[in-house]
Amino acid sequence: MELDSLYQEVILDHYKHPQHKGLRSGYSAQVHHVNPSCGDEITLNLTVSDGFISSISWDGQGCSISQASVSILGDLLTGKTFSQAEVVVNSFSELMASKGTTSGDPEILEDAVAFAGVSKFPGRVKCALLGWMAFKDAAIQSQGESK
Amino acid sequence: MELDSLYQEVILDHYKHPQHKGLRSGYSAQVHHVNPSCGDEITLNLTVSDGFISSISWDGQGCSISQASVSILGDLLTGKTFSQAEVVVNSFSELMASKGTTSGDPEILEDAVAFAGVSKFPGRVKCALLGWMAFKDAAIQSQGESK
Amino acid sequence: MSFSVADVRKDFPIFERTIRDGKRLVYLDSGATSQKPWVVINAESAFYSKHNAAVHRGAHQLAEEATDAYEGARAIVAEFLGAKDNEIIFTKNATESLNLVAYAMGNAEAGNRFALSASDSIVVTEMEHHANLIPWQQLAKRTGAQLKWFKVNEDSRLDLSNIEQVITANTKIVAITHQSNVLGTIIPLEAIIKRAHDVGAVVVLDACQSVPHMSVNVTELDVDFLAFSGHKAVGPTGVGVLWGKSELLRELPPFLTGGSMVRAVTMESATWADAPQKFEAGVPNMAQAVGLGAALKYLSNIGMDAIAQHERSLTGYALEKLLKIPGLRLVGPQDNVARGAALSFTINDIHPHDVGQYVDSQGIAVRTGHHCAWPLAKVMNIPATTRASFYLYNDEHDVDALVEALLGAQKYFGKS
Amino acid sequence: MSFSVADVRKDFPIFERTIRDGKRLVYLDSGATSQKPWVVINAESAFYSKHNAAVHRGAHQLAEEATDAYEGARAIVAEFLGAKDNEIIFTKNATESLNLVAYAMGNAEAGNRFALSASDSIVVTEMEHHANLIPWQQLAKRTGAQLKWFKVNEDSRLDLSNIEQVITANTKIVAITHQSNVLGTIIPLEAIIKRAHDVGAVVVLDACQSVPHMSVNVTELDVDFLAFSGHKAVGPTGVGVLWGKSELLRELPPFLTGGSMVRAVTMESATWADAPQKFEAGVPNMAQAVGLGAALKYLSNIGMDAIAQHERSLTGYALEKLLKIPGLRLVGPQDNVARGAALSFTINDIHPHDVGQYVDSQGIAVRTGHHCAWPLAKVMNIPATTRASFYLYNDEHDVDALVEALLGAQKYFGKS
Ligand SMILES: Cc1ncc(COP(=O)(O)O)c(C=O)c1O
Ligand SMILES: Cc1ncc(COP(=O)(O)O)c(C=O)c1O
Repeated sequence: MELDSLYQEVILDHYKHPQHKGLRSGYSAQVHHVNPSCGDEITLNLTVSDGFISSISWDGQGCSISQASVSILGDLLTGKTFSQAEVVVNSFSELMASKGTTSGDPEILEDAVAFAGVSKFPGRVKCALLGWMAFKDAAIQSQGESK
Repeated sequence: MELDSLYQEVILDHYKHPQHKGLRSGYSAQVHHVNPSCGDEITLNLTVSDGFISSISWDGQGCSISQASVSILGDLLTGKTFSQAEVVVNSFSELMASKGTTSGDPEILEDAVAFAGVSKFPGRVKCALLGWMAFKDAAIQSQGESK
Repeated sequence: MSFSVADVRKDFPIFERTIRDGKRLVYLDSGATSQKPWVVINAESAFYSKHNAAVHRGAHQLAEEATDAYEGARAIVAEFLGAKDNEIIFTKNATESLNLVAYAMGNAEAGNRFALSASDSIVVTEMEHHANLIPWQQLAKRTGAQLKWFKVNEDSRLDLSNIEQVITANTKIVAITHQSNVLGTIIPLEAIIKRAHDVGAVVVLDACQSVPHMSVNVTELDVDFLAFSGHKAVGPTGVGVLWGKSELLRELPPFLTGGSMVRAVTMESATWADAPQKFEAGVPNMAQAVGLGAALKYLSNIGMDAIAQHERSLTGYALEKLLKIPGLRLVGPQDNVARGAALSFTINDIHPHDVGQYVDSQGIAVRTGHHCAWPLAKVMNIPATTRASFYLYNDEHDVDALVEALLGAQKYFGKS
Repeated sequence: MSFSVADVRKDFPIFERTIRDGKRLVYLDSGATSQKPWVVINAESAFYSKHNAAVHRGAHQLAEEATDAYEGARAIVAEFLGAKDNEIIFTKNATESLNLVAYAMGNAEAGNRFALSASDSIVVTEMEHHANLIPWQQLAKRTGAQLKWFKVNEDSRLDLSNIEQVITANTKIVAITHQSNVLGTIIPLEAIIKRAHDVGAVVVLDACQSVPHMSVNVTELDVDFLAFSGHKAVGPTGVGVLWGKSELLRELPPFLTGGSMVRAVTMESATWADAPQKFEAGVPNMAQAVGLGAALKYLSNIGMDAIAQHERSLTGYALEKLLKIPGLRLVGPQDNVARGAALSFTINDIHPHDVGQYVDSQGIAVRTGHHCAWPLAKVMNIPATTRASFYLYNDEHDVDALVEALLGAQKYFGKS
């Protein structure tokens, strides 16, 4: 069933048990993003120490795809440097733009390859990207400050 | 040929030899009308004495239909009272709105029945009416003043 | 006074196709846009293939035929609304119709009855679609006028208890929806129109969700302006209507300027033609207007009362079935009184996007989100809902399919 | 690099019909609106009958397909113009495109680069169509800015000798036609664009008469905004395009407000989505945009250079034939240099309306009047002209038929 290629087990798991949810204080940057077509919102806090992403936390409301996506993002990017994180973010963005033509690089994306199916549903790509766009913004903010 | 039902002999005659053309002074009312869709213009002078339309003169530029129509109008309405003129104007307006379904009342319209064919060409009805609308306006103006 | 849905569906080619690997199309998104019958599609095609030319402009046979077709469509719309021909303005959609009124009023100079100043107010409601809210916000901002609004009750109706405080002697415009596209609520207009007219305000009715679904007669209603979209009334995309009382259209300044809307033009300035030409600049959406004429004729032949009746009984059936689903919360009037056939709801805490996706996998098209009425969503404290909206081509099978799919979604997302 | 007109005519269903009792249709009014090939008519029909749904809104298969079709059309337009996808805004016609720019600039607040004040000027030309003149008159009136213009020469070209005095440091906008719809004159843009950019002004190009007839690449031209109408480019009615440089679209405030163009909305105010959505309020003219995509693909397949070449040689032939008619006065460039395929003329003192009517009786469609360029008519001191305009489906037979009919008109009205 095509629906299952969208709602992979991993995605539904993260949706039911979201990681890094609940905003932590002491952040380096805080951003708030909205998906205007559906009203979904996310607030994301990013903490940086010694050039590493030491913590990502978030809160918000949204569909399973957007919630699971930011949950996995937290898993993937915590502990990375910004340039390491950038590789992951770019790889994820490419996967989302692929319209189902690639399955994603598991070396880089790990669990996030589960989102490959989302790229076949153009209406949902924005959902999957919501948290990632918020992260991008927060990264720019916190790097700007540290300069 | 359908074209001949539009360009009746009478119309072409009046077009080639327009009557009442050249503005006369000493008028009771002067009006200027424009047909915005083609840029045709007419200035019409109306002189009233003792309740009778004693003179109609005009100048302007326009197509054969508009020129012939105001030329015939001058012939028809000069010497009439306003209420007599109104009967003719209404009858002509009705003929123009008839889309070719009537041939016009020759008792009232005399030579102007030649315009029956124009009513089949919706693009030209405005041309035929240009002088008549100007006359209507001038009549209202001069009656307003005489009150 | 009734019709066969099966016969109606045969008029709409889209129902010949299937969805998601062979499933029957259950189209419950007519609130966003309706499907189109062959007569409408063919009317547009016939215009292009047989009579296409620029209206009002050429002195040739095609131009005459095109003008007849276009003006004939205007006459059909006028008759459909109980209006005069020269009161009908073709726009591209209802959004443009509403912007037209707001911008044109903004163009009014001191002395014109529509000129607004900081002491004036504009009244809307909390349940407006963005199209009947933001243009007025912007007009208020440009002129300094105050924007006021009626609130929405617990029971999804307008709170009119403070009507004397909301619509006051300073009110110039009351812009209001006829039927909420989210709640389905039909607004009782009489008291609002009376109060507005008593204080000398004009009433602008957003009839996007009413004109396609029930008989709306502008003369009986006695509103001042009315807007609707062709594409929600089985008509083509790219055409909307603004109706206005002729004495008001006479005073209203133009909006879009350009060809065919002028009386005379110099390099420095221009004067305007009479309505409706004054409001139709440029080569118009001729084929779409002709298609809209065919659409309204199609609806009239079936009968607007029969359509309203059909939707009412289908809504009754759907309300009964939906309200039985555990965890479903209907957002909007719970009874079948003064409400249209748009049903918004939430299910447990499954996000509407996920609900929509699941029912889509079953061949069912619904809409999810804030439905372009974001302030209403905030008032109701629900970021998004799922909306099913019905039209003449829907029947009880469609409702049954929806209910079954919703139960399936609950299972899929672990809520049952 | 060439094509068969006979084959092209088979693509256009209207040529299967006859005019005025069985006469062959000679359509010489493409300057007003072009005819449509089957591929365009069928693209619209297919959208309605197979994929119709509101774009960007629904989470269902039809909505996805409709969005793909609509955004696919945007990509086709972008490629056709050498632009980026998100620089293409769908409007209802070029008139709306030009009004959009003018109104949106009027909405700019102090600090925005488009904000105009009494010390600024807007530059147009004497040969503008009303659609590229009146919106700027109105903007000037609203903001106090000064309207200035280039004059037209004896030889129907723009007088650019005083370019330094017309475009000055105070100039904010230069709005100019690419090709006159009356004279056929093609404007040499390079010097104007250079001067405008040197003083920091933006150039708005009215490309209504160029985009359908020759290859126009916005990146190579380096204009800032460009407008054209679909219906003159073998596309549907009810769709036009505004292209703008993305960095300018970012700063330009919105025009029409409503659904789908917002970022966030409260009862008091709203913020805007990015371009192009910011400029496309409401449910768009989806089927028409898709039809326009099909139209531009059709033209590209034939080749814009081949079309331009064909029109050039046809214009050469027509010029030669027409200038031989005694009493005919060509209004516009007399030679075939930097001119398009629109030929305006007078014959003796026969009124153009009568000329048009006579040639219509022979099955020939031309246009008569001031062609929505009234100030130009006054400059040329001719209240009206007859205009024949050619396109890819015209050939030398059409020119011959026109010449014969003009000689017939002279006889009929006693001028020969
Ligand atoms: C040069 C020019 N500009 C603007 C327009 C206006 O185009 P539309 O009427 O399609 O908006 C036209 C055509 O009528 C034109 O020829
Ligand atoms: C109540 C209401 N008003 C206005 C609109 C805007 O209509 P359109 O998008 O066709 O301009 C809609 C539909 O989207 C609506 O439902």
